[in-house]
This record gives sequence, C-alpha cells and structure tokens, in this order.
Amino acid sequence: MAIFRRSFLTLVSLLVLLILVFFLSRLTGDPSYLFLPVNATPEARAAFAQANGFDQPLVTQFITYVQNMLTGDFGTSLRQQRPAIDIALEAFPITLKLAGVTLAIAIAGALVMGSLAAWKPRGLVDRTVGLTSLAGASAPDFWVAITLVLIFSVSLGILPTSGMGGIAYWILPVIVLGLRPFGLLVQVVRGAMIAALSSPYVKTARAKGASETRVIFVHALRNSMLPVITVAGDIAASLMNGAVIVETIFGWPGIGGVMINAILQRDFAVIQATILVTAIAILILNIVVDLLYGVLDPRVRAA
Amino acid sequence: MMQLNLRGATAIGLVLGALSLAPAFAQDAAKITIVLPEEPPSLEPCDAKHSSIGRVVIRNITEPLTMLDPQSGEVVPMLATEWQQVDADTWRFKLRQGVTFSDGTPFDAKAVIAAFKRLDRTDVVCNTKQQTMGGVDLTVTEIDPHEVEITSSKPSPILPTMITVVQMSAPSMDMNGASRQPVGTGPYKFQSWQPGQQITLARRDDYWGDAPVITDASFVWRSESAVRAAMVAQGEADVALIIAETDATDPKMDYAYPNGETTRLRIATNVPPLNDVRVRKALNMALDLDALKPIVGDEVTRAEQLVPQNTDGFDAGLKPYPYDPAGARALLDEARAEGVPVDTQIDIIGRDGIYVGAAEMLQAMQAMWAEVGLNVNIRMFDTGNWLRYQNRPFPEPDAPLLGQDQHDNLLGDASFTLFNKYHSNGVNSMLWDDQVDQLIIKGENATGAERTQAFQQAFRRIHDDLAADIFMYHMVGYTRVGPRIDWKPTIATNSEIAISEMKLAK
Amino acid sequence: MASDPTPLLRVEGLRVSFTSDDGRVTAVEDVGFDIMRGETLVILGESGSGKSVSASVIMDILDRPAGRVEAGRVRLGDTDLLALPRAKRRAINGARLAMIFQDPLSYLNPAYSIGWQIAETLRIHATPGINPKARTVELLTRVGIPDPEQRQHWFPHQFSGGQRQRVMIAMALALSPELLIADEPTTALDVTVQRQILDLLKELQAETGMSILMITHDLSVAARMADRAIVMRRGRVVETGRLDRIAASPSHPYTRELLSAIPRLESDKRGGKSPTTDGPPLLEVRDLCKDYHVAGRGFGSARAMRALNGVGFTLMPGTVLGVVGESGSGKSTLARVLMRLESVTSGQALYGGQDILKLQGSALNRFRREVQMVFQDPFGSLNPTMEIERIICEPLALHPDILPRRQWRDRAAELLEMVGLEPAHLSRLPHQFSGGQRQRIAIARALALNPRLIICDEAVSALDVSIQAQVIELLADLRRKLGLSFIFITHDLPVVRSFADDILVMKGGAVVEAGDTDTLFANPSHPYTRDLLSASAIPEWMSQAVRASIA
Amino acid sequence: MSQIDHSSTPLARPAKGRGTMRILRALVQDRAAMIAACFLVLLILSATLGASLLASHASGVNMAMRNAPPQLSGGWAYLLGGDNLGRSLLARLVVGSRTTLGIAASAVICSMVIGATLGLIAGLRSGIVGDVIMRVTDVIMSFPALLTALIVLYLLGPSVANLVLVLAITRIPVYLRTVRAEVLEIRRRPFVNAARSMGASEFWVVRHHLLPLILPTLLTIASVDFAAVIIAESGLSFLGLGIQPPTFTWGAMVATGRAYLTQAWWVTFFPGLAIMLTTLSLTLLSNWLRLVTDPNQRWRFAKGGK
Repeated sequence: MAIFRRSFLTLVSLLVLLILVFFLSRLTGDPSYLFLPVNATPEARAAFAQANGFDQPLVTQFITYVQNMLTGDFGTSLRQQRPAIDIALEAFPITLKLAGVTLAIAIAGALVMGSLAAWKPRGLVDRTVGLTSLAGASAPDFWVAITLVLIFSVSLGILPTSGMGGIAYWILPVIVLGLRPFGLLVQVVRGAMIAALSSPYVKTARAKGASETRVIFVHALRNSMLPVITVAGDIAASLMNGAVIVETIFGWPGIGGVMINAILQRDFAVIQATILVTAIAILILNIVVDLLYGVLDPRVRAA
Repeated sequence: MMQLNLRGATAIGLVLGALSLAPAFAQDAAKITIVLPEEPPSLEPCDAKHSSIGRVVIRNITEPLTMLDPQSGEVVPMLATEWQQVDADTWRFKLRQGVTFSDGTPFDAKAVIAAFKRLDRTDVVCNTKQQTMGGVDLTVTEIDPHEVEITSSKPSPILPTMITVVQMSAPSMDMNGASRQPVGTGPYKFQSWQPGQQITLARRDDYWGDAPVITDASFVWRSESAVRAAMVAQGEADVALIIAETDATDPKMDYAYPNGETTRLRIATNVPPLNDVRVRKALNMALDLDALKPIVGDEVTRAEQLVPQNTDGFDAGLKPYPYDPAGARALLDEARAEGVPVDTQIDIIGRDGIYVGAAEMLQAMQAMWAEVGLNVNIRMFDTGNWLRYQNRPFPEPDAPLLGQDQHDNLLGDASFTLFNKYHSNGVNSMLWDDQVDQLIIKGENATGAERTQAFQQAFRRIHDDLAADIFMYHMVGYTRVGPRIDWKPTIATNSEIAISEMKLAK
Repeated sequence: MASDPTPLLRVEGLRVSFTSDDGRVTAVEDVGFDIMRGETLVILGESGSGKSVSASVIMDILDRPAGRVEAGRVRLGDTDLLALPRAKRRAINGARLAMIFQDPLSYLNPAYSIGWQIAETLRIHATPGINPKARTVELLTRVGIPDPEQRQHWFPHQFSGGQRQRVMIAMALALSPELLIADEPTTALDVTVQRQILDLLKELQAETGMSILMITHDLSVAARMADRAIVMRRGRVVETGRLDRIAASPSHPYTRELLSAIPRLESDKRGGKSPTTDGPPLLEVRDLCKDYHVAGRGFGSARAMRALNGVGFTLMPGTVLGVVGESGSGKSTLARVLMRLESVTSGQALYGGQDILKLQGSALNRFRREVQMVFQDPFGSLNPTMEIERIICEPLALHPDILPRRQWRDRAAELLEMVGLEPAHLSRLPHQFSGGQRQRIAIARALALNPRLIICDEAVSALDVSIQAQVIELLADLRRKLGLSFIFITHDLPVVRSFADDILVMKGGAVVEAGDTDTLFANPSHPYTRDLLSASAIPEWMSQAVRASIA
Repeated sequence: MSQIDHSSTPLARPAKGRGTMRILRALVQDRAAMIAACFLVLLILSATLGASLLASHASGVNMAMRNAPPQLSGGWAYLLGGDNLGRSLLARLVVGSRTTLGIAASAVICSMVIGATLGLIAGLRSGIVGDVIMRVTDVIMSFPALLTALIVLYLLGPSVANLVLVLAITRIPVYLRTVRAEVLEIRRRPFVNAARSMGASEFWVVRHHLLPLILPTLLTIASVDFAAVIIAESGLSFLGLGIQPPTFTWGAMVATGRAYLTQAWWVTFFPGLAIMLTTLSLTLLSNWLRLVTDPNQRWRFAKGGK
C-alpha cells in the first residue's frame, strides 16, 4: 500500500521534474550559437529556430513535447540528428553496469571493513578505514583517476589505461568511482554496527555460543542494513545520474557524459530524454529500496 | 604515502601479472587505432567541416573533387582531374574515370550532382555550406558523364578552393537525418560504429588510387589528454590526436606542428576607452607574449594577422608590437590627458578550454596589463554563452570588451577570414573602418596578385594602423604517434587524418 | 535436593571493573557463590548491585572493552571458564550454559524468525541425531506456543511479551543445558503473565533437572523460585543462605531494609487522607472514548481501535486516584488525553467546571500550569543535553509571568531540596544521576509551577523496589505539605496500596472496577482484580517470616 | 564553539564560562581533536590575516619559476613550488584559503540552514506539507547539478553569491532527509511530550529540544560536506562556471593544475592536501564535539581496557 502511494507521489515529482527541466533548460541560452557556424547570419539563426520549433511560445513547445512523448517520440537530438531516447537508452545500460558493479563492491567492502572497524573502535582497522574514507571524500576524482592511470598504466604497465573490456578494464574505473561510496558507506556501517554490536540480541547470540564471526556477520550486520540501504540508495541514485568524470576519463560512454554534453550543447531533447531515463531509474530504485527495507526488517513489512 | 602506493601497486601488479589479466596489446601489423578527443556526432559527409566528423570521414571514406596541399597551400586534383574557368560565375571540372563508390555505384556527373544536393538539405544542419560558402549558391550541371559545370550565384574566383570542402558522397545514401554510415569513393569503407566506443574502417580492395598499407583502422575517443597520450605510450593506440603540450613529453613520439589556428582577443573598437587607438596599441605593447609562450606551447609563433602562412593574403612583412610597458604607459597617459576614460574596467569574455592554457593565458595577460595600470577583469563562460558574444547582435554592445577568440583558416585564402571578422557588416566583426571594408571587397572580387595585395593591405591596416585586435599566436598542435607507424601530422591533421598516408615503421 | 557435594558452578573472588567518566570503577568485588546441580539460586539485588555483571562474566558476555575481569575464577565442573580461549569458551554457551533475559523483545534478533533463532542454537552446536527443525517445533510446543508449525516462521515483534519470553526459554533449553541463568526474566511482564512464566520455569526444571541461577530485584519472584539466595549490594555479596533463613534472620542491614518493603507494601496505612474531601470535585471525567485509526492513510479502509471506552471518574481536591491495569488497558492513553497530548473521540473532562478537552489559548495555558505530569521513563523524560537547572526551570520559562527570571535559580534550588537533592546538582547533566534521582528531578520540574494536580504515568515502575518506596514516600509527603492531588497510573497494584485513596482498575480501555482502596484490596469484586492481586502477592510463608523477624 | 553554549540562552545561565572551560579542558585531553583545532585556527588566521598579507605574492606572474618544484633555496615563496604561471604555491594556498573557506562555509551553512528548516517542517508535519517537501527533495536529487549551475549563472550572472547558491541548492537534500529522520525519532521521546504537556509551543520544542540533539549530526554531515562542496566547486571551475579569475579557490587550483600532473605533481598535490586536511580536521572536531555533547556515547571510546 505504502509502495503504491510512494510510487504515485514519485510519479508526480517526475512530472514536476520534467516540467522544470523543460522550461528551465530553455533558459540557458539559444542553441543556434552552438549548432550554426560562428559566421551564421541572423536569418540563418531564424531559420534554424523555425526548423526546430524554437520560435514557438514555450508553452506551445511543451504541449507539442508532451503530445509527441505520448506517441513515443521523445524528440530528436540537435547534435546527432537522431531520436534522443535512442541516445539515452544506448548510454544508460553502461552506466547501470558500471554503477551496479561499483556499488556492489563498495557495499561488500564497506560491510566487511565497517564491521571490523566497529568491532574494535579505535583499533587499527578502524583508523585505517577512517582515514581512507576521508581521503576518498576529499580527493577530487579526476585527480585520483589520472594519478591511477599514470601509476598503473603508464609507470607499471599492468592495467589498460581506459576503455571497456575484460576484468582488467574495470579495475581502475571501479576504484575511482567506488572510493567515495565506500568511504561514506563504511562510516554508516561502522556507526550502525557499533549500535548493533551493543544491542541486547547480540548478547543472546553470544550466550547461545555463536562465534564472534557469526555474531558480527549474521546477527549484527543484518540489523545494520537499514541505514546502509538508505545511504546506498542515495548513492545509487547519484550514480544513476552518471559518473561523469569516470565515464569521460576512462572512455565509458555512460549517461552522465551524454547528459553533460547535452547540457553544454543545449541539446534540449537529449537533456530531457536522459533525465527522464535516469529519473525513472531512480524511481524504480526507490521502490526497490523500500521493498528491501521490508525484506531486511520484518517489522517494516508488517507496518 | 606515495611510496606506499607504489609498493601496493607493485604487489597488485604481481598478482595481476600472474593471473595475466593485463590486456593483450599486440595488434595485427596492419591494423591501427587512432584515439580522438571526442566522439563524432555523426558521420554525415555534408557536415564534414565539423572537425570531429572530418577526422574520420575526409579522405578516408569520402573524397572531394579538389584538395588543398597542406605543404604548399595549392589546390591539387582529387576526384576532379582538371578544371577551368568558363566565365566569372562558371567553372568546368573533368571527373576522374574508373572510380566507384564502396557500394559499387560508379562515380560520375550524376553522383557529383547528388553530392552537392546533399549540401542543400534543410532538414540537417550542414555547416559546411554555411561556414565556407556564405551566401553563395552553387548549381551543378552535367556536361557528360565525366564532366560537370558548376555555376555560382555570384563571381567566385576561388571556386576550386571553395569546393575542397564538398565531400563526394554516394547517391545511394539516405537523405534522412545525419548519416551514421557514409558511403564514399575513399580508400576505406565504413565498417561499424559501436556508439560511445569505437568506429572501424576497413581498406577497400577496389580503390582507384594506390592501395594503402593499413588494412583496418579503428577510431576511439577519450576526452582526457593525459589518457590519450598514455594509450599510445602503452601501445593501446597508434595515434593520439591533439594532446596537451604538458602531455607531449616524449620527443620520440610527440610531434608539434602548426595547426592553422590563430589566437587573438577581439577588441570592441567602438566603445570607450577601446575606441582610442592609443589604448589599443597600449594593450598590445604591455604584453610580453614571447615570455608567455610556454603556457600554450614553446613552438608557437607570434601572430600579427588572423591567417597563417601559405594563405593568400598573408603579409610576411608585418611585425608584432614590441613588448614595451613604458611605451604603453606613455600612450595611456597621453590618452588619459585627453579625457579618454582609460581607467574604466575592461572585461575579457573568455572561454575555459578554448585552447590548452586559455585561462592561465588570460590571467597572465591580466597581470601584465595591471602593471601598466589597466584595469582588466576576466569573465569566463561555457561555450554556449561565450558564443553569444562572438556574433551580432552583440549582447553587451556598450561594454568595453575583449573577446577571447581562436580562428582557423585552412582553406588557403584570406577571404574566408576577412569579411566575417573585420568588415563593417561581418557577423563577427567589431571593426567599422571604411578603408578596411573597401580593401576586403576589392580583394574578394580580384584574382592573382591584385587579390593578394588587397588582402595584405587590409591586414596591414588592421594591425599597424588600427591595432584592432590583440594578436597572440599562430598555435601549434601536439599529436603523439606510436612507434609502429611512420606518419607525421600536418597543419590539416586537426580536421582530417588520411590513413592511406600512414606506413608501417621499419 | 542438592546432595552432590561438588557444585555445578563455583564463582570465586570475582572482581570486575568498568571504565566510566570518572576513571575505572569496580563494579563487582570479591563475589563468590556455588550452584549445585538441580538447585535454584537467586541473586537478589537492585540495579547497580553487580548481579547482572556477575552473570555476564559467567556467560562471557561482558561489555568490552569497557568492562574487565580483574580477578577471580569461574569453574564449571572442573573447567576454569575464564582461562579458556574464546572459541572453546563459546562452545560451552548454549550447550552447557544458557541464559534468558529481562526484555525478550530486544534480546531476540528482530530480523530473523523465532524458529530460525531457536534452530540456530542447534546448528551452532551441531549434535548428531537432533534434527533442528523438528526439535524447534517440539520445543515451541513444550513452552506452550500455540500452533508452533506456523508460528516458528513468525518474527519476534509478532508475539506478545509473555510469548516472547517463552520463545526465549525454548531457545535456551534447546540443548538441555546444565545451568540456566535467568536475568530478571519476568520484570517487564504483566503480573499475571509473570506467574505463568515462573511456573513454566519450575516445571521445566523438574523435567530436566537443570540448575537455575535467577537474578531478580523482586522478592515475590525470589520467594516463588529460590532454594537458596544471595543478596548483593554495591558489587558485594552481603548475605548467603536458604531464603527462608534469610527472611527469618537477615544479618545485613541492607537485607533488612529490602525485606521491610514487604510489610510496607502490604500495609493498609496510607499517607493520611487529606481532610479537603468536601466541596466541588477537582476533576470530573465523564464517558471518555478514544478511537485510533489503524492502517494506511489514503487508500483502504481505516480500522478503528477503541483505546478508551466510556471511562469516567471523579477526583476530589487533595486526593490520590490510582489507575491500575496491564499493558493495553488504556491507562496511559487516559493520561495523555487528560494532558491534552492527544485528542478524544467523545466525552468530557471537567476541571473547575470547564471542559479541559475543549480549552484553547490562554485558558489551556492556565490549565497546563495547574496540571503537571511525571513520566515513566526517567531516562527519556529529561533532555540529555540540558543542565538540571534548565530542566527544572523550563516550566518557569514557558510561563514567564509567574516568577521573575532572577529568582529562577533560587526556586530551582528550593525545588531540588524539596525532592531530596542538593542545590549543587543544578549544573549537572541528567546522565550523571541514577534513575531514582532523575525521577526526583522530574518531580521537581512538575512542582515548579505549584500545580494542583500531578499525573504520574508509571512514575515508579522503572525503579528499584527500595527506590520506589522512597519516591512514593516523597509524593505522599508533598501531598501532605502542598495539598496536591494525584492521578497515579501503574500496572503494579501493591505499589498504590499505600498511596491511593481510590482505585480504578482498567482493562481493554474500560473501567472494570472502581472504589475505595481498602475496600478494593479487602474485597475485590471483579475476577480480573482478584487475578492481579494474587499474582503479585508475596507467599504467605515469607511474609510471616519477615514479620516475625522484624517484630 | 558557540554551538555548545547556545543552549543556555533564555533560561538561567549557569555560571558563565564554566561550560566553555569544561569543553576546553576536554579539548586539551583529546590530542587528535586538539591538533585539528589548532590546524583550523591556523587556517582561519591564514584566511583572514595571511590572505591580506600575501595577496600580491599570489598574483605576480613569474614565468621563470613556472612549475618550479618545491625547494628550500628560493626562500619561503617556493617552499611548495611554483604554479603554471610561476606564482608561489604557498602564497596561493594561503590567499586561496579565504575564498575556499568563504565559499564552502557559506554554501554549507546555507544548505544546512535551509535543509534543516525544511527537514524540521517535514518531520513535524506529516501531512501534505511534509509530502510536498519530500517530493521537492526528490526533484532536486534528480536534477543534474550542472544544469542547476547553468540556469542560475545564466539567469543571475556569474558571481560568488550565485555560485554559493548553486552549491547550496544541490546539497540541501542531504540535510533535509537527515533532519527529518532525526525529528521523526526524537519527537516521540518522553521529554518532548513532557515539554508539550507543560505548554511548550512547536517553536519552543524545536528550539530547545530538537535542535540541540540534531546539531551534532548536522555538524558531522557538514564537516564531510565541506569537502564535497570544495570539490563540486572545482568541477564547476573546470567548466568555466566556477569562481572567476583572478579570484581562485583550492578546488580551482586542483582543476587547473591537473593538466600538469605528469610534469609537476605538486601543483595539484598541495591544494588537494589542503582540502583533505581541512576536511579531516573538521571531521575530527565534529566527532569529538559529538562525544562531548553526547555523554551516553562517551564510554565506548574510553581508553584502555582492551
């Protein structure tokens, strides 16, 4: 029930988002400057505006956009002269793969490291993890990316510089992209685990004879998952919008790069299509997160 | 920390080595990979002036009727073997025989007509026509299957130069949208395009000219210069097009070459204090541009006009303004004394990334102007907003602005530059000078020495008398070429890469 | 019963210390005791006496690194438990030693089904011949969970408190341990359920012959269960022996104090009825009803749940009304409704002739001055970030016209003294006080505005018995001095006996019995009231022994 | 530090300064927090005094020292090396600290104040108002930050204030959601009910009971967010949408220095290090503050007893 309500509300916000994107993006300037040569005459610009419908009042343009959308036409890219939705749908799976793998690894790593850090607060693991997560949060990702390429590809020659391919091609992008999520998640896991490890049911488990490993990973961790899922959901949402830096540096043609280029190019149809795709993905993600709450915490399921 | 990183890296390296995760870089001898700065938006031949399209298409997939020799700047035959002017508006071109498109269609007069038609399409933005032919309309008629007549709507003394940009695409090509699989007469044919990842071309066995050495070429793209350079260093690619000067660290692989671009700051010559020629001269004299070369590349040369050498109209006799801060100060004092508002804040309309070091360059110039007492402020824009300031109507017509600009004229004739940039009616011009206007019109309608002289006089007046711009450099590009192939980039490389010219290194 | 000369478990010279704000504090000092096979040993003591810490050491579940065993030995048979490496030590838990806890809701893992949790014990100590699934159902059946096949898949929150404790017991008994440690197993439960659980434990002990180490602060529980008892006080054992002997001749002053609570609880002498029982009533409540709407907003039908059903009573000035009931009886809802923290569905509550349920603005503000509330949880009801002075002065700050600001500090000091604390405590933070002290602070706050009525919602339930007695004494004292009226809400009948003039017994949102305290205790008419009374009663043998010893 | 004794305002103040002394004493006892505090004091000095003193050193172009490596010989100016225009990196770090800290602090404070206010409202009003606020958050989160930047800067023009606005808008959801979650939990606690029963208004409850408890969490997020804002600003600088030269921030220093990574690592390394140390100090200090203000947590981090 709550899920339906939530989905409905999210659909409303999706609509609001599309309206905002449509009108506000058109406030960022006339695309003819970017698509016509620098010596184009005012007449040529007028012709361009007319050909693309930019001479119409904004509201008319929006109505046309919505009408076309209902027939499955999401507009044509000015730059590539092909359906904008194709461009978005080509790029999105790549982002999804990269984000998915990165997030999975970051979560797994954060669960293990965060648990160990919480098991002995102020211990060696705790301090190392704390420092890593801070470094991850404060190091600019383009800097990290290029430094890693210079070390691992150029100096050591053991990893490919960039591109998509086998496992070796994933290592650097996943590290760069995962550093910040890992840093954030590990802190969340640590916090939740410190609380969980001092909660009564952990004593019960110990009294039953469960080993410390079992206590940490079976009893405490399961109960620490709710905040982790919340934060991971937020991170996933931001990754859905694309990992621009990583995508462009490593040559992964994901949706973030497409979106940024479209914004910089004033390619409105593509801006709208990419935001539509990512927003729907985020909507689905939110529902999945809500469902996960129920799976992880039976009390939520009952409510 | 650095040490730790390296040690950790070595450890990981050993593990990876053991698992042999490292990719196999070894490539087939005659296959090459070229890494570009960006993915082409399409492979539309009529939009080949768009350099990211041209790099893939021109002279690989499609070819023009005539071609500019990058070394001499002369127009040389390509798909047309010879041509002659019939009258002021009309030229005749003899077509090369025995040429076929990669889809098997013969190349003949009908194909030429179709290719020119493609240029006139209204559904696709074909920049080529807009950019290089201005308001000139061309009509092609068939004389016989191997000869065409091209008529222009106004006299075109340099028509053979103008049509170097028209790519001969196959008549069979779809007229809807921008093509993503072009068909042409070139030595390579389009093979595949994995969006976002790579475009591959394969050698044609039935090419009309000499068979090239390279059998297969793939184009990939990385926006980060350091990564492009690293790919060639690693053997993942053979050519890294346009790398930053800072990444061109290996003299064995990296080539510096003039890339046809000229940089300047365009002065709003109609707004005080910039409407005073002394202030404009002072702006030029206050800069020690020789000292600032390293910011954009040690190999750049000082510019005093907006076209490179080998361009018809280039005046080799012009000398750049000397670095003379005292002189600049004197000029400013003089102007100030006459009531010119010299101390008004002057704004630079800049664009980060227009060329490597663009922002630093402005900051350095700003510091030097501050030395002579000029109050210059920098305003940086993204490309879209910056472009608004390039074109009439100008957004802030009453503000004393300096517009950061970079111009390329690869067509070998100053007419492609002068009217737009300096004529009172030019869309990008901030200069209103009758004498310059007359010289430009005179040159455009003349041929031979008369044309050259008129353009040279225009440039001389613009630089020496009017100081209409702050001229900076003829720029250089850097391209990294891997050890496997034998090839040198040229002035044309930014916009076309003829793979057929590449050889395998011995 | 215990004829085997070697004890099952022997604790010797145990010393445990904890890190606290003030450095290391010794929590347990030189504690030792034996438990024989098949016997029940009760550790009696109040919170902070070290009884739970001792049990934690036996089970190796001490909070670390804050807690540390400094000295002592714990022998199970021939094994010194403290000398074992962790893995070996853990293998004993669940198999030979088992433990159940006070609050089964938080001691059961909320994320797993109860069947899974019971079977886990069996899986950890994989024993050939035992099928975890079948054994789980068998255990659940034995502890009296209906429909165990189905309910083994339920989660802890889906059970009632009593059932959860049964599940706990099933889990502990999975491998028939030799010793069961029960740490306050019935404290959080309603009195009627308490007795059922204790009976169950006794039955199971008879069946399996296990020993039980029962930790409690509750004499009635001890009396029901114990063979022998030890009494702990401030980390030390102050008394050891058979419980009847301790009751008859307590040797330590503390034990005497503890036992003296019994006659006090049973006495019918109250703090003296106030003379001002004539005149108009202070509060007259008529036919209060309160419905909750359950289920989601928006879609679907909202289900109504009746929390209050026609509740009515009259409170005279200067008198004390006790409201008694078990969880879910609606007694707390009544308090919240009267305090205007919640709305009602229907009904009236006349205070000074005005219906307080309809008050708005300044009239409501005036009402809030005159009626104050003291909450159950002394840890939650004080803002942990505020100094005591600010806490006590908060009502003065909310009603700034009563007292000029410069007098607040003196007023706060005066109030603290009134509730038996020192004015020097004004600048401390709540966490620096014990539960009883915090409840005194809450009372001081309630007194700040010179109210006429104080509503106490389970105000002493979370406190130790002796502290309970002290707090009630304080309230009775205040009532005498200030002529206050009280509505005193509790689940514990004996607690109100010495304090309340009239009693209201509630069940399922309705009043089942109401009347004068003496009459009600002497002649309970409703079966539910009788149940409540008998469940919380101290066995006769013990009261007699105690009375004899004190006399 | 003022966050701590703010709680003693309208109610009678305990002997003034005693609280501050207690906190100072606690600070001296925690070595890590002490070092962090010293670093931040140093930073504030550099942003105020230092930036004024060294302004000229930070802007003078000296092509002879272009990308000069860190050195002891050239006097203090080139201790950390020179940047791509031969300006003293040390001077630029000091001068850049003013804008960096100014922008980051304003953005963080703006988003914190707006986010926390909306979060409080959403937490206290579960009806339509709360729903609307939460959906607005969804929209902000799905709205690309770059587009926000372009829109704001196009409509309002590039200025430091607008830059702060852009950075603040994009960070609001974090605070909003956190505060809402905390409010939902805290508002059920008995002391909130106690205050209500005494006649406390909604505002009073927020001011005296919710905010003091939420503040430590807010400060923790803010300290990490500080780095996020600095880095986001560097990203905008990189696209020409950030701060306008000749003004610069550490983020902009990293962004422009990145082109020289192969030749002159120090040009990006030192500003990067400065960002990291600042974040580290803020985080250490906010963690410490949380411990000091939340006594119930303190035992967990007690020394010894391993």
